Amino acid sequence: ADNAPIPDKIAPGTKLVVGDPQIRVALTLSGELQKLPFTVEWANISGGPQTIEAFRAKALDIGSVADIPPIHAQWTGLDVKIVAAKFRLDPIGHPIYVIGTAPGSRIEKLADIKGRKIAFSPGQAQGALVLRVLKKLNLKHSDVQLVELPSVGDAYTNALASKLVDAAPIAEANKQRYTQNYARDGAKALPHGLRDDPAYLYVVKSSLQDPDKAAAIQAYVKAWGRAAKWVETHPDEWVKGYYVKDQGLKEDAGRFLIESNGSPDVPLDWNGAIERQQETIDLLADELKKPVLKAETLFDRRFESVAGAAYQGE
Amino acid sequence: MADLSIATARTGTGSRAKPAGWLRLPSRSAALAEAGETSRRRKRKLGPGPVIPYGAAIGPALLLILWSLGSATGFIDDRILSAPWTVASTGWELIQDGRLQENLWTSFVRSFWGLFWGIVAGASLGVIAGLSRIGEYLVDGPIQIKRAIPALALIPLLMLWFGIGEGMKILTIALITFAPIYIQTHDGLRSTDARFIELAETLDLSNAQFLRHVVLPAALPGFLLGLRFGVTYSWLALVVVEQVNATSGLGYMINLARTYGQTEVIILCLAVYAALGLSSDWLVRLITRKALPWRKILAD
Amino acid sequence: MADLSIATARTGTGSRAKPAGWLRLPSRSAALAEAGETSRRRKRKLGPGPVIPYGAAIGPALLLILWSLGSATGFIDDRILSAPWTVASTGWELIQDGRLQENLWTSFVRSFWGLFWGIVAGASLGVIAGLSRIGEYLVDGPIQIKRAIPALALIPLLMLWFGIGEGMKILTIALITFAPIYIQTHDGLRSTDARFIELAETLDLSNAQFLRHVVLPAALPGFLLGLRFGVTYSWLALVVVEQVNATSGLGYMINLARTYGQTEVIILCLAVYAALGLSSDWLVRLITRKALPWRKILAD
Amino acid sequence: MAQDSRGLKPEPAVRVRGLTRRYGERTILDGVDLDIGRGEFVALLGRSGSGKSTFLRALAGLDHGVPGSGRFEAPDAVSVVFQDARLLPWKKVADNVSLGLKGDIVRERALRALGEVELTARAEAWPMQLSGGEQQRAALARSLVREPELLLLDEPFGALDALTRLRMQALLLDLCARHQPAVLLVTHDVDEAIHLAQRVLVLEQGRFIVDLTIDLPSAPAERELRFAEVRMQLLTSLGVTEKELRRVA
Amino acid sequence: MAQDSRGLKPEPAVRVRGLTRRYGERTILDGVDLDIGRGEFVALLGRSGSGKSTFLRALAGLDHGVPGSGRFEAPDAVSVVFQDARLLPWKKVADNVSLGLKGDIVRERALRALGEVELTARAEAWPMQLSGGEQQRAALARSLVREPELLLLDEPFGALDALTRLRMQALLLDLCARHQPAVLLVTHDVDEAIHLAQRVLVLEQGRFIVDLTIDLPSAPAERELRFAEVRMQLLTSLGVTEKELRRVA
Ligand SMILES: Nc1ncnc2c1ncn2[C@@H]1O[C@H](COP(=O)(O)OP(=O)(O)OP(=O)(O)O)[C@@H](O)[C@H]1O
Ligand SMILES: Nc1ncnc2c1ncn2[C@@H]1O[C@H](COP(=O)(O)OP(=O)(O)OP(=O)(O)O)[C@@H](O)[C@H]1O
Ligand SMILES: [Mg+2]
Ligand SMILES: [Mg+2]
Repeated sequence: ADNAPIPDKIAPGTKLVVGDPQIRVALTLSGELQKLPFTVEWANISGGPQTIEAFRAKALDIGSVADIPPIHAQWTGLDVKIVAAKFRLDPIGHPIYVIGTAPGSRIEKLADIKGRKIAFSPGQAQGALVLRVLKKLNLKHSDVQLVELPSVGDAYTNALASKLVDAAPIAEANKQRYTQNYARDGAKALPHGLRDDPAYLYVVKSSLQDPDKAAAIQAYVKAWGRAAKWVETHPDEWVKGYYVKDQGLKEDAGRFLIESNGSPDVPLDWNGAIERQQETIDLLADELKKPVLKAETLFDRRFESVAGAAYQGE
Repeated sequence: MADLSIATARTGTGSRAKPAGWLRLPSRSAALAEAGETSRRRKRKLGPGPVIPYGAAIGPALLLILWSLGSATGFIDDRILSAPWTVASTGWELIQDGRLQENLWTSFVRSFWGLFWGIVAGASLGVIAGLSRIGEYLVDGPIQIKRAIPALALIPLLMLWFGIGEGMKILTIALITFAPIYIQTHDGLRSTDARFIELAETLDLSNAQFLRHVVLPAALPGFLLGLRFGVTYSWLALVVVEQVNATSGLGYMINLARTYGQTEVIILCLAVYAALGLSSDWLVRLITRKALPWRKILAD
Repeated sequence: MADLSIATARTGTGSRAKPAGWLRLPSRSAALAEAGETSRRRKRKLGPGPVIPYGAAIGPALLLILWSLGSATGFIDDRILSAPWTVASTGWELIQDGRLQENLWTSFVRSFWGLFWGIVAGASLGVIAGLSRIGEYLVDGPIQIKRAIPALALIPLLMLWFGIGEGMKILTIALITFAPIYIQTHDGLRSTDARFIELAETLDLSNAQFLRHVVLPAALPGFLLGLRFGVTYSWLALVVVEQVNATSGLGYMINLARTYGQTEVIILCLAVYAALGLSSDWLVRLITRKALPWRKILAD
Repeated sequence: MAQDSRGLKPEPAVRVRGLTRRYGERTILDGVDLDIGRGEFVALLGRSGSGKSTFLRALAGLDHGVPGSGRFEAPDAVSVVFQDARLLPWKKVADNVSLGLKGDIVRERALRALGEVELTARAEAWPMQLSGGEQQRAALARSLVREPELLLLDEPFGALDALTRLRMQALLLDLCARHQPAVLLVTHDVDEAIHLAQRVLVLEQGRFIVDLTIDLPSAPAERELRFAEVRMQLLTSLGVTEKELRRVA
Repeated sequence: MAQDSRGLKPEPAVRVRGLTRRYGERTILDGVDLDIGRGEFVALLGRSGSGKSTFLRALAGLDHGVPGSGRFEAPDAVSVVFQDARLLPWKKVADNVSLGLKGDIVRERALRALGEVELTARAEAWPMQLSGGEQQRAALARSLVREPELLLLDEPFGALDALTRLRMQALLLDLCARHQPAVLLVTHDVDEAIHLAQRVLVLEQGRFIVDLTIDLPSAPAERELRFAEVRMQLLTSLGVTEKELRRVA
């Protein structure tokens, strides 16, 4: 059944619970929302642990995450499939994370983190990034001091600001404020030069086995692709409608975020993505002593071109 | 018999050979006269001393002053703890936006219903466990277990059983608030003076009457103390509850502000929390004073 | 005078024209004889009924049985709530690893010291606020504010002021545990019966004696109830505290297991929590019973 | 005052056989036997700490957990005035009196009872606002309003002045005449015991060392003589010596 | 028993002028004046609810918050026996008695005092394990062990049997003879008041309607006569009517 074509027919009354708050706003603003051929119920659930918990509780059909959660989900016995992937056109120039350094830590370049205290949260994307940075710098764990801290909210910028750690990955959402506040004290935001841009939609496999749901998911992925396009082409509406109105940011902060996001890349072909995902799996499996997964199995390639085609307006 | 010389001996002075001379000592009596009304009683030596009007505001006011001073002198880094005026202006903006009221209202409704069900469940389970041994054996252990388990860790289970909607949020708040109310009610019941139970037995009260007239009033002070905890927890629970599938509410606001590192919004939310906590606690204390007019205690 | 016929009228029967006939009615007296010891008192009508040995284990045991049944029949999804045997075998593995004991011990030490300082601070602030109006005005407001602010939100500030070492963890636990102890002690003091305060005044007790002999014993039941909360919170606080720069501890274990979705480890941790919560609560109740021999209450 | 229907009743209201009660090592009641007939008024005297309240509590079935043995039968409709007033502090006086009353004119009955103990004005006060004697009277009202088969009174007049005491005694006698309950009255006032009761018991060392039927003649002179005699007798049995007796008399 | 040193003392121990106390609308004390000399023993009679305890509490400085006016002077070393025994339930009897005592043989003094009220055997009991009379005696011991300048006793013998009562009265008189405190004794027992006190007051409607110096002649016959007279006088002032008086006598 895994290879059977995705059905097209959506029975009336089909309902999807979607944990993708950003796209909800985009679809609302672009007026796509009414056109969805199924009932959508929005859930404000995103991020790894929460979506996995919600999948388990059968409270969610589609989750929006980065590259790590699908791997963890598989490892904990939850069969999930990625149904859409989005990247950034210039991933190195528009990273999601930067390595923030503490004021007065005198870390000038990435290599200076050797021997310093680095915030580390195993199991989160930020944690994986730290591991990949270490690997890139050819450093062993023992070459730095990993300080375990979960990256919730502003925990990392706080830890940096109060000099409890010397370096920590901080999200683009925090970068502007952080440098504004602490650059004068010598704090920096260093690019790590790695790709950290995957954004996936993933679903529980059992949802795909329900033909109505599978068809609805396909319809959603299409809308998702169009929404990405809309966001790209309507930056002003997006800043006002999402960042300012929905998230309560100042307009300039919203603009900064749009800038730093760069342009999206919704590929028609997942080969590169699968390859990079495999690298991540290998690194984590080694690190956490887990079985190596085949990245291939994480993706439902029937959906490979669905989002890309929609994005390109086909 | 009635016309014996009883009525004549009107005051103490009449029956004494020599009336006390002190009223005629000018200095002494003057001193007494001056002291007047105030000197007529001993000062209370023990106990907390007299009530100062609005005294309860002193502590919070002092905190506010320290905070302002610290911010004004730069002693408090405003990147970590925004200045009160920054917070106030942020608050003003958010109010003009309508966002603060909206979020507060959502949260208030959640807290209210959560607390409501928490009270209902806590009080009734407390009564069940307090009044029947079997009830206690069945109820008390599981409640202690529930109480010992971190709320955050319970959320996955609650999501499983009750979905991710409003119902689950209210249920979680109820679960968090009900524990102190249960414990206090239960303890209040069990601490009922045995003398009153004896009395109830000799008055041949039915179980319902016993409950209503003896045990519940006896447990009321404890219940009200539990309510003080419960009310605060109903606010605190928002932070936990509004992490899950919420798009508004105070807890959502604080969580969102944390992801964007909006210090002044975080501090504003904390200030709102403080205000809510203080005022709801004050309200419960007021209720306590009104509800227990029969007590004569140190606090009075 | 002493040899009047007093001593002769020994029992009630002697002074009555016709002694009660009931002893001679065979059926009646037989019934009484049979009933023997047990019939000689009325059954207690009100109150919780007789104590059943190990009755307190009924509730938890029932939970365990339900859990086992649910898991065995597949009614409970074991990806969400692992079966008891899975949890037990996971526990066994972790014990053989030594990980469980290690983490437990780390957490125990943290909880212990946190609780210790929480008790010290809660009880002394409670006494200060309870016994002096000024103390109350200064102390009570800020404490209510602290209590109203989510612990999670406080952590950044605490990290800033006290670093991320052991000290900050213990401090946070202390801050979390001290609130209920403070409130209960304070309330206990303030609820001291005014009659005993009058007594203390007429006995001319010094403030220290008043505190030691009157007010503290009066507040003891409240304090011990607060301790029941405090003890549980000292365990719960671990989840919050061990998020920060911890590499061992029960809270760390559970947080880690959550990020990795290791359900059976989570459930194991919760089981440990339940066991800790139940046993420490039981311990405090035991202490309460021992510490208050002078009470005669419904619970007895 | 003595009712002569006594002795004809086939079954007593209260039957006690071999009642024993111990607190720790101390045996307070040591195999006590007692019958109280229906409508009989018995007074119980005894030294402080001799076990009068313990006996009353046993009869009321309140001494759960106190070790001991023996049998007794007592009616179910018992009403007790405790040695302490034992008003529920959270109920106004009138509500304390009406507590547990059945029927529809509960409040009226409570207020009438309060009127009889001269507390109408304090009906809406909290118990802690009453004087000692007022509390005692409220407790008395609560007990009398119930019309029980057995009335157990533990020093119900101890905190009352002479006049109020006389009135309350009259009230009690009046109630007894109307409803004919069996009464066991603990008192420290020997005169009161003789005046009120048909029989006086003295408890000492766990036993009734005196069980005296009061049969005062009706002729005033003889009556006074006999009264003094009985009084002397009881006082002696309470341990009051000749010298002390002189002061008492 | 009357000491004739009275009247020579230049300054009384207690001076009360125009003392008024109100509860709500009701005026309980209505401009009361009173002097009690050092070493003087005054008994206070009055109807239940007439304000005796209110007066005592005012003298002891315990009526904070009760509205009223007037002035009084009383010594600082006051000792009170409350109408309720008011033992701290969390302290054993001996500790209740020794509470607040200064000096180093505190415990011995407490035990001796307990011995004097015949409670040695109950020294290690909890207050709730005492009988009513035992509680009252423990409270008495606690008060007497303090040797105050002013002793305020609110019905301290109300729950005691005849014998124990006589002994406690003797104990009190003995203590008074030794330490010469001013004593104000509230009692409902008119005989007791006459026997113990040098002066008897009757409180009624907020005023002392009687202030009677007890001057019994020493010749037995005259004494008895005068005693009966005083007794009658006091009872009448308490409102006991002729008919009732007959029963009392
Ligand atoms: N719960 C208890 N534990 C131990 N001893 C007790 C308890 N209750 C009463 N006693 C003791 O038993 C004895 C009898 O007590 P009880 O109350 O029956 O005396 P009583 O005759 O009513 O005396 P009183 O006239 O003083 O009220 C007393 O010595 C008392 O100390
Ligand atoms: N706290 C109070 N509030 C209102 N009224 C009160 C309060 N305390 C006492 N009273 C009333 O004041 C009156 C006098 O009370 P007090 O206790 O002085 O009487 P007493 O003379 O001692 O009577 P008794 O002999 O019954 O003890 C009583 O009627 C009582 O009801
Ligand atoms: Mg008694
Ligand atoms: Mg009084």
